Amino acid sequence: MNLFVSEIVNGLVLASFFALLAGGLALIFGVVGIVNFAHGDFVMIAGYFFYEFYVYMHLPYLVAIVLTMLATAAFGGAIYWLALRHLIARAWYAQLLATLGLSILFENIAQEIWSPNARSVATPSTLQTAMRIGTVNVTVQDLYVVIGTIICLLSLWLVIAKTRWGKAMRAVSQNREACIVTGINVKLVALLAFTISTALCGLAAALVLPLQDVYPTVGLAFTTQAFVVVILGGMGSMRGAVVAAVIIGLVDALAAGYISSAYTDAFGYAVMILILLVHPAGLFGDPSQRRGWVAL
Amino acid sequence: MTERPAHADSLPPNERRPLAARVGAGVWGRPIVPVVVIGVAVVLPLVVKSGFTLGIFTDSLVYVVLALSYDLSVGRVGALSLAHPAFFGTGAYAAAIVFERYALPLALQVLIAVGAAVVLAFLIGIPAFRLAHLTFGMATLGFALIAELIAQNEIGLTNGPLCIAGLSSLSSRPLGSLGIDQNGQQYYIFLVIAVAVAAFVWVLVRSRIGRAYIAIREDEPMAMSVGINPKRYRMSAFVIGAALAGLLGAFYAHYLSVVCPTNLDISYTVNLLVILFLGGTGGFWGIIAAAFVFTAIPEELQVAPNIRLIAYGAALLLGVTLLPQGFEGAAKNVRRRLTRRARARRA
Amino acid sequence: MLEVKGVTKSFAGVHALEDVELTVKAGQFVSIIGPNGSGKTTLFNCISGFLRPDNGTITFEGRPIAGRQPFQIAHLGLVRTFQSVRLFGQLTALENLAVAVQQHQGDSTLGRFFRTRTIRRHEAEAVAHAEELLERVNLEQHRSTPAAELSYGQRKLLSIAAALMARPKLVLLDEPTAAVNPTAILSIRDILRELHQEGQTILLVEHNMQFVMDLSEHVVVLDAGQKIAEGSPREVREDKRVLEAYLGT
Amino acid sequence: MEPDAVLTVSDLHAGYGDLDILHGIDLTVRHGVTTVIGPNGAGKSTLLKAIFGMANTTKGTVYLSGTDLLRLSNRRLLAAGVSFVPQGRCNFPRMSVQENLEMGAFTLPQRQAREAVSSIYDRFELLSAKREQLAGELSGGQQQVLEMAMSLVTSPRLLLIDEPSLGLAPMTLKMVLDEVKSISEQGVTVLMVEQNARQALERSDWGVVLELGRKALEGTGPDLLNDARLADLYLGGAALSETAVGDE
Repeated sequence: MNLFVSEIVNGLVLASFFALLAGGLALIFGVVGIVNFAHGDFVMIAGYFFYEFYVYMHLPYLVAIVLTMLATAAFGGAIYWLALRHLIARAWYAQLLATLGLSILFENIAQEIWSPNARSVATPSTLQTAMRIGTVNVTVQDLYVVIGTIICLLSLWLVIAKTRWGKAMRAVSQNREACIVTGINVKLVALLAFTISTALCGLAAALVLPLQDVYPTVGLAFTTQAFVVVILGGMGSMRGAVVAAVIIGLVDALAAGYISSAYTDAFGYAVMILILLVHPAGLFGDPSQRRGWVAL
Repeated sequence: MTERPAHADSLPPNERRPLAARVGAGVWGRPIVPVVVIGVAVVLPLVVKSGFTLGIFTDSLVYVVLALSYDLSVGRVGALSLAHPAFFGTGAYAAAIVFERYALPLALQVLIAVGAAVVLAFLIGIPAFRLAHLTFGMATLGFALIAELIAQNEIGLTNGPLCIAGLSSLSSRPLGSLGIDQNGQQYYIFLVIAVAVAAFVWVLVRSRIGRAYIAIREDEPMAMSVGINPKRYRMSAFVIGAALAGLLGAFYAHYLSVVCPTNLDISYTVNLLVILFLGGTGGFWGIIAAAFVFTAIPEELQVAPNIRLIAYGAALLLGVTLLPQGFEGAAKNVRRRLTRRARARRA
Repeated sequence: MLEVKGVTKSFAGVHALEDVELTVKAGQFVSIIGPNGSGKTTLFNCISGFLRPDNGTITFEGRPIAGRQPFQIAHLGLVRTFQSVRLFGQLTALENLAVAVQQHQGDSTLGRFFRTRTIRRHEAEAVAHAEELLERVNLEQHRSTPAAELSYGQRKLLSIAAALMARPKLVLLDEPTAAVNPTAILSIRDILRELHQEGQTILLVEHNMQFVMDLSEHVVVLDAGQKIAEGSPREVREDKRVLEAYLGT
Repeated sequence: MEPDAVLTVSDLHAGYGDLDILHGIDLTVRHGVTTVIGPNGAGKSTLLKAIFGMANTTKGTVYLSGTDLLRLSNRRLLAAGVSFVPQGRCNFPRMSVQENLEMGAFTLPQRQAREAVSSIYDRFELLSAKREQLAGELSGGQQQVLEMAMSLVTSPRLLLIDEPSLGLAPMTLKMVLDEVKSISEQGVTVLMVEQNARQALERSDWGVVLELGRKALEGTGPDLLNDARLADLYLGGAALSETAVGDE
């Protein structure tokens, strides 16, 4: 029972991380219309930003988190405007390859700048304090991750549901042609969505960094995990991404606890493949989407 | 309903198509290019004395085979699988395991390696082909990752991260008696494999099967309406590609004399995607050229691995953004534009 | 030869086809006409296996075909063309025809690869047949031209030839004149007439009335998913309901 | 330019990519409803798209009482008083009616947008009752009305509508076309493309028939409906132009 509860806690921490990653990825796919295979690398870079702000510059923890989000968002927006927006009208596999190239580029430039060695961040000791909830130890850090994620996703939801530009993002994801005739600035909305999505990467990195080392090649693993979650949730569905993040987070944690930690990733994939065989478009996806293969 | 027909420009007929493209003409077409290429490849070891450089060319040949077999699935039928290294690695492991445990001869090892790769291809393909586009890619990636985890963790079978070592290396007595050293012998063995696989792919894609591949890739509804079963052909391209990769894996195991979980690694996929998409998916010479360019040149220049990868990444990003059809497509476009201009000048 | 009975198909609650009946006898030239959105293409897609009707039966030479896969239906000898030209652009005109004959012979896969003698004979026959068809559609001088480089009208002709490659018992032609220039329309008309005179059974969906009235023996009129009239071209043209369907009521 | 002309199109050539679809259209749109009809492939939709800058225009001019429209971005077009309701569904199906109207007012300043949306509710009672409903859950006819309403939020002088009746049942069709008519009676000039020629022409002040990218006929609605050449064009009797296939 103890093991079970503590694995649930681990699962929720993992799920929070996945939700931030996959929520951003789904936003890019839904609003911008790009399959972004460099998504995890933005998290990796954000990790280094956080390291610079927090460890190197000794900024206060919360300040470092906010600065990381801002820096990653600015960086993401710049990359989008320079390179990625040219991919919008292209086929999904061309987008996948180009962003894979971007990912390789980031990975190796990061290696040049920060060396291939893993860096870890020691969080303030107050965060490492363990609290006993019932019979299980939960660190303040765990709570921070889960609560920080919930606050962030709720405020994002508010923005998307209530504000003018948030509504415009939904509009772009639902009907691009209609946006053009109503005069919505589709290019700007896409830039906004990409920037928000990379800000989420920044938060994900800053929250999770103390639990996970950062090194240049870690991005690809983040990307594939984010894709597993987004595909399971249904491409482009933020709601689906959050639900799928919880499913995959819990499955990974429970599998690691009860079956084998060596195969953790495999269980996530297995769950994704099994669910896809029943719901080929994912849990909240649009099943009317056309089947397509690479055609050059 | 759109009022726009799909395509309405009309170009003057191009009568100077290579013979091989015509139905009923010889399969081999103009023999000059392959003869020259094979000729150069055969005399190479006589010129290149450095074992290091020869090793690089051997590696390039390995990539030629991997890329051509991978392209059957990606370029020919348009199924962007991300699991190709799993077949290569499975072939290598299958050969290594039966060699280590039962000391079977090489021919049997190769057969078993191919068999193992084919079985795995069906295991992956049957569920994965029920999905489409990106989901298909991610599902195959998932299987590839699971295969790598098995290689890492099933220590009883694979020795895990300690690898299976001590495989006999490849050599050929007849070549040895000609005074060709170990490096040269291995080079020639892979040259034979590469030529054989390239010839196989060349014949396959020009057979009726290959035409069916093009048909389902270019237009699945049209292909179905002339009686082609797309699922069957797509699966066949996937499985044939896996078989070729498995075959290569068996030889590769003996070439390195050690098989490790990294032989199944996704980093192969990244290299292969660079080769395929910059060489031109669904092509032939473009892919072969790209396999050499992207393997031999960085090795020969001894570029630091991450500088090389920076170049790869930039090439992939810029290449896909700027050259939608790869080198071969770009070359074709230039050629077409030149002939059109020449024609205009004549007129 | 082809019998469509009570076929109904709806998309998201809207009836695209409602209880449609249609019969094509061997050797007949039947056309389906109707204003935009009347369900002509939906009916075609149901017959050729690209859509599964919600209700009703479709039999071809006595065999039920509703719900079968398109390639299975093609094997039975019922081959269609598409409204927008679908060809394999990279392949030459001749190769496009060769692809079309793909599956209609019981060749083994291995045989196809190794090009056994039987295969070579079959391929030679297929090439001969393809040459013959190219000549028919006046494309013989373009045999080695990639389909993408042909003009639109030429590609339409080629796609009709591709459908004929399999020696189908019944061809379904989906708007062969759409977006084709007037001269090409005339040559398409002549080719179809000749084919029909040789006994080919043809089912046509078409917007160009002149073309339909010229060629067909029997015309079926659809409006809003329902059959509103049928008969000879003259009868249909004089039918008040038909004009109303086109101009609105 | 004629004094009462709202929109003047002269010698308009347009298409997509290398493909030309319109081969020189001259057209004067006056107050009221002008309907463009013609067989498939005649270039009707392309005409509207070209006016709204969504097709590739190679030659010709389009003036809205003195303003050259061809140089304007879509936001400028909206500001100049042109709105466009393209063919097919043109709303945001998973957003509420209210939100859809807000999106229609996207180019307006916030305060003005709020006022515009509330005046739309006064105008369309049907929508007022369904503010919170998702657009995708409305019936086809209601969605069409919503789309027209979205384009009216910016108070245009000229409304371009492409096939409002597409996929609608006969009763709904009448309702939608009546709505178009009443929009024009409130002072908005309407240029409409419509398949359902009779229904549309009965409600139009002027009708234009396109064929293969050229203007084949024009006249008042009733005149066109009684013109034998119109029926021929659709049902292929005697040739209207040299392009039809010759009779036996």
